[in-house]
Amino acid sequence: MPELGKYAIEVLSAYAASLGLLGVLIGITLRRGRAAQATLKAAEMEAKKNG
Amino acid sequence: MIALLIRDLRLAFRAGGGFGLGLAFFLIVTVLVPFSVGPQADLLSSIAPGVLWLGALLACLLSLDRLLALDYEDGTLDLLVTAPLPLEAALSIKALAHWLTTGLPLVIAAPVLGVLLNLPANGFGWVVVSLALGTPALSVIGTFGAALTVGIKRGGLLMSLLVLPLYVPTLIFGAEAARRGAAGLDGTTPLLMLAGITFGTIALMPFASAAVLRMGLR
Amino acid sequence: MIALLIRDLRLAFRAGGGFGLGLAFFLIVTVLVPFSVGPQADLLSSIAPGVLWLGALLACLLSLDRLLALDYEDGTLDLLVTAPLPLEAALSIKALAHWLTTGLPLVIAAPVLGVLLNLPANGFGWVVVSLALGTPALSVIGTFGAALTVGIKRGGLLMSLLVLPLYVPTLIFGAEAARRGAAGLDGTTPLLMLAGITFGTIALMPFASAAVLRMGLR
Amino acid sequence: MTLRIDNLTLARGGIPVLTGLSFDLGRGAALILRGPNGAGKTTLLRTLAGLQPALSGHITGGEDQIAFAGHADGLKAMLSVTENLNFWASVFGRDSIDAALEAYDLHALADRLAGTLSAGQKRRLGLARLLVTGRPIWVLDEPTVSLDTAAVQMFADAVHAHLGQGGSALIATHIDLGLQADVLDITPYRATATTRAGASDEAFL
Amino acid sequence: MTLRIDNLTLARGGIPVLTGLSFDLGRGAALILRGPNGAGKTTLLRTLAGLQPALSGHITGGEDQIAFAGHADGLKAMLSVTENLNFWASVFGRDSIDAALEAYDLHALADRLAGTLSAGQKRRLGLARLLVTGRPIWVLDEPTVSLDTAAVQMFADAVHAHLGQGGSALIATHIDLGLQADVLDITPYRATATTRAGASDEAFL
Amino acid sequence: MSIWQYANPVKFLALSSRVQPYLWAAAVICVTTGLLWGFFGTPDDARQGSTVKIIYLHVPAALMAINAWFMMLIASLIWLVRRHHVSALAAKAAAPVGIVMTLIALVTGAIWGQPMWGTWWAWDPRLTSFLILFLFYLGYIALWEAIEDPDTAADLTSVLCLVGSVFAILSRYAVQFWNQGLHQGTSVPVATGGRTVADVFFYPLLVSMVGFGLLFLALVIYRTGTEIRLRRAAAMRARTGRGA
Ligand code: HEM
Ligand SMILES: Nc1ncnc2c1ncn2[C@@H]1O[C@H](COP(=O)(O)OP(=O)(O)OP(=O)(O)O)[C@@H](O)[C@H]1O
Ligand SMILES: Nc1ncnc2c1ncn2[C@@H]1O[C@H](COP(=O)(O)OP(=O)(O)OP(=O)(O)O)[C@@H](O)[C@H]1O
Ligand SMILES: [Mg+2]
Ligand SMILES: [Mg+2]
Repeated sequence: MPELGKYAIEVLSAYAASLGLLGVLIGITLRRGRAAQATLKAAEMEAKKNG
Repeated sequence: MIALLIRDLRLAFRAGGGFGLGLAFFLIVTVLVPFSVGPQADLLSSIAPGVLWLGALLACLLSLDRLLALDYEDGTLDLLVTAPLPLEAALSIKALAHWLTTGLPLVIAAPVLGVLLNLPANGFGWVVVSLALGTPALSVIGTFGAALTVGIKRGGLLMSLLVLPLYVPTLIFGAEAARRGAAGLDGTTPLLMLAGITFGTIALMPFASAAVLRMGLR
Repeated sequence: MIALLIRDLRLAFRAGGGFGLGLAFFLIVTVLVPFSVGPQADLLSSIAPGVLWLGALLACLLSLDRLLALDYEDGTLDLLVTAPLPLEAALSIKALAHWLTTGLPLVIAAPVLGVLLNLPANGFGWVVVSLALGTPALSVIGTFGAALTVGIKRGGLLMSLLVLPLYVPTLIFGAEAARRGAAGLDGTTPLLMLAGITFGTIALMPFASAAVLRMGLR
Repeated sequence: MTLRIDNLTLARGGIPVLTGLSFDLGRGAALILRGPNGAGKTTLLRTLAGLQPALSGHITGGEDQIAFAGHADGLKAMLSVTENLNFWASVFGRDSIDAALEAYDLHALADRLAGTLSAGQKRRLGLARLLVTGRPIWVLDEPTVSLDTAAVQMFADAVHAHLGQGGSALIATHIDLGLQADVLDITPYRATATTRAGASDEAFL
Repeated sequence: MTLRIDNLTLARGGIPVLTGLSFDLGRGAALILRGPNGAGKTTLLRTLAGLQPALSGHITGGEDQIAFAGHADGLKAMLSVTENLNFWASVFGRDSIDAALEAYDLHALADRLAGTLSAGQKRRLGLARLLVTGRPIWVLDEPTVSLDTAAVQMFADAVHAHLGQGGSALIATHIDLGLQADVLDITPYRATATTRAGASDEAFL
Repeated sequence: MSIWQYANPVKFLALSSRVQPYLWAAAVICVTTGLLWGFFGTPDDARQGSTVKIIYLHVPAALMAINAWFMMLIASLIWLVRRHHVSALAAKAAAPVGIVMTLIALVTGAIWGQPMWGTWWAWDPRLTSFLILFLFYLGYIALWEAIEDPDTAADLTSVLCLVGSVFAILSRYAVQFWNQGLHQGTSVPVATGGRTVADVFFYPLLVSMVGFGLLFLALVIYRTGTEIRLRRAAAMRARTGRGA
């Protein structure tokens, strides 16, 4: 851990906030992506079944 | 009862349903203020509590017109009035749904917007508390206004006109509490008044709204 | 063409038509400002030009949702699109009608409300001129926003969200001119910029609005 | 429950429209209202549903018994067919919507948003709503507008079944529904210029 | 002017609804469109009126010749009957509305606000609007909804007169209008699950 | 063989699933090295102390926030002119990424402002125009959400993006006219090549900037794939599920 001096709170919170925001974005993206893949698979099965 | 609440919330979250739009409007009003009055930090910080209250009030006001008008247009209101549900309860539920989708997000967003307006540090708590106490009154009074103008095509602006004077006491006490807090003074008295208004309106307004709605549908 | 203008004006003057409501909203916002920021005269007079501009902008914005939505709901818009009238022209006419019933009254009322806010004496002329130059742009840009959201049920608040950032340049130059004027400085530069924006939007926006409307009606 | 209308006078826009109207509607009976445009059918049905007051006369037996369906269907464009029906079912304290979906053949459309239905499909959904109210007296204003012949038949069957369970129906229409029912022509009850009977502007005459 | 429809494919909500539709509509001819609910009649009429694009196929002879009347009447509740008609007359460059008032017996209602008319009276006014457009091709979506028999007769007469002057009419309806006209049932043209033909979601299949 | 062939959604899915693993790997590597290097491997600035470390988040995010809008503008133009679904969906997919980048720039800037300028926020032109950009993103996303028909939504949002860009530039000048700012100017001017940042800070910053760019690309491609899958599923459902 580098010595951050009197600005430790600022620097750390900037990193935490940014990484948090990125994490939320990536999380939502992946979750929606998985859901879409599942939906599509279901739809494709259905289409195959119905000819 | 719960079905109505769930439906209203669900509609609000659907596309075009308006959740978050009140919030967006609040954000935009606060952003426009510096453009209009100028960017000086001390000027902004002295008007910040007032601007936040005014912005929240306008955001509430503007989202009122979807409270009943949509249900009126597609005939839902006619059917609700004839349904086995006391109209007073139905309107209270609708006001609650309105507060959950509009007032509550405003309360949560207010501190962030306070930063934009250089709100003094000790003002944050007061602004949040006064908004949390005051916005339910805005929703309940607004329901009355919406019921009053329900039969009128695009009554939106007329409704604003009718509701705004009713909002004045809430605004005065709310903004006063926030201003005193921001200035480092004690805002308890206006806050108590505000609480009185909120509980009073929650208890009584639904009856007025239901009466007015029954007349308007005739 | 003229028939459309006359019809829109006539509708505005009929009951529930909304003439005067923009004005009333303007009045109420200006009246609420002292309640929310507090009654100190010098504070008020320093924010007066900005508040007048912001109030005018919000009043314009709120009356936008009757610009096209009513015509959409009752099917008039479908018929107008198929009528032998260029849609661009029809939309320009509608924007003109909107300005005549909303913007113009605001320009006329602004000095009166300026008195309520302790607007400095040399600010009156600047406020009126900047509003007169700027409000047409607000109507034209607003028509674009209304066309963009025409198919969306109660797009009102969404429209505000879309239109407000588009209003920013107009507001900045308009309020800046008024503020400089009120402070006894020369506001010619921002006024010229404002005029540029107004004429530019009048010339170009109707095409965008018509394109967007055709897409939305599909 | 018999719905009893006794010497009713109705107004619209403050002007008397119908006067001296009396009839009974018993269990298991249907009554078709007829009359030219502007005769006052809509006004009558809205009054019975409790949406507007009568100028004079009595209505008994209707309290909390009536399911009304007017020109507007009370559907939310942004809710699906099932969500719409479920909402009304729970407002009226019911829990199953299957019978309603079945009666109007809505299963295939069950997950579609109501806003994307065609005019006739919307109407079918609007009529299906009646089945989830569980109310005995149906008061319907031009229910078969936009319906094709197959759907009109579904409607007729639904009304038959409803009457068979002891319900009753009052239906205003201009076209033939293929229902066995009494017909009431309201033309003779139209108010003339001299009718006053408590109109809201009577005091000024 | 003959309206010629050639191998048209239409979509609603991005999904093909009708496909391979061709017909001609000559001067003086009327054509009744039939088909069950959801078949695509409204979609077809709106496309002909130019309100939405076709997926493929050609429409010729319709440009600026068509007067459209859909489910909504395009009336302003706060304008009177004459004001409403006068507005549309001047939009279409006409100046007399007497013939229109006459044809639908609206003289008695001329000064009433459109918002206070009954459902059938409103519809009469909506149909009267067609007479002030002066356009030769009428494209009508369920025009007789809410009309009583007398008003349906007025409509039939108006259509006859229009055809007699060399106009033509395309009418979607579920009920019998008492008109002498060819009938086109669009059921055979309904798109099947495999139809693609440039649907907006075709690229995704 | 033209590039437009990848405008076919299904082809796009196939291709993107092949490049994605590399892209993600590269993005993660660059972002982590850039940030770790910046955080642990650089000295404090004489004047700003340890707060310089914020630059490795702030500048790349600010850069990508603008670039994302620019990309949306181009994608919108392609959609309007050539009607390739992938470009419309890519614009839709980019907007939330852009708004998050804007938010990161705003938040880190605000946190940085507190020690440097003694205030979280100032109505500086640069900051203000970022706030306006944020509003444009918000409106754009809200419009996409509000319209059901996907093609209409693509059309309308594209026009909004175009008109919005013009007004964004106008606002930028208006804001500059309105208030002279505190914020420092561009110190890595791409055009001239000269720069004012010392090398110790510059190299990790560069890596981080590249990383954010790659991350943006990876996210947009992945999200575009998601949108395509959803459209495809809806299209198939619509075909199989249709009836009276
Ligand atoms: C909320 C506030 C802020 C926002 C929205 C913001 C926005 C931006 C933007 C858009 C850039 C990229 C400009 C470019 O590359 O040309 C940038 C760069 C930069 N910002 Fe900020 N900023 C904010 C606050 C701050 C603060 C408080 C500081 C520190 C005192 C700061 C320091 C910098 C530095 C050093 C750069 C790099 C400039 C360069 O090398 O190009 N910013 N900022
Ligand atoms: N505000 C008003 N002022 C005057 N007359 C009115 C007003 N509102 C409605 N009317 C008239 O009241 C009468 C009754 O209307 P109502 O809608 O009940 O008729 P209806 O029998 O349902 O006709 P339709 O078959 O056309 O639906 C009509 O003649 C109508 O013109
Ligand atoms: N957004 C949408 N998504 C999917 N299908 C849709 C959408 N909108 C409409 N449809 C379907 O398109 C078909 C055509 O509708 P259209 O309104 O043209 O039918 P119609 O023949 O006019 O029916 P009606 O007689 O009931 O008026 C219907 O089956 C309808 O359910
Ligand atoms: Mg009726
Ligand atoms: Mg139809």
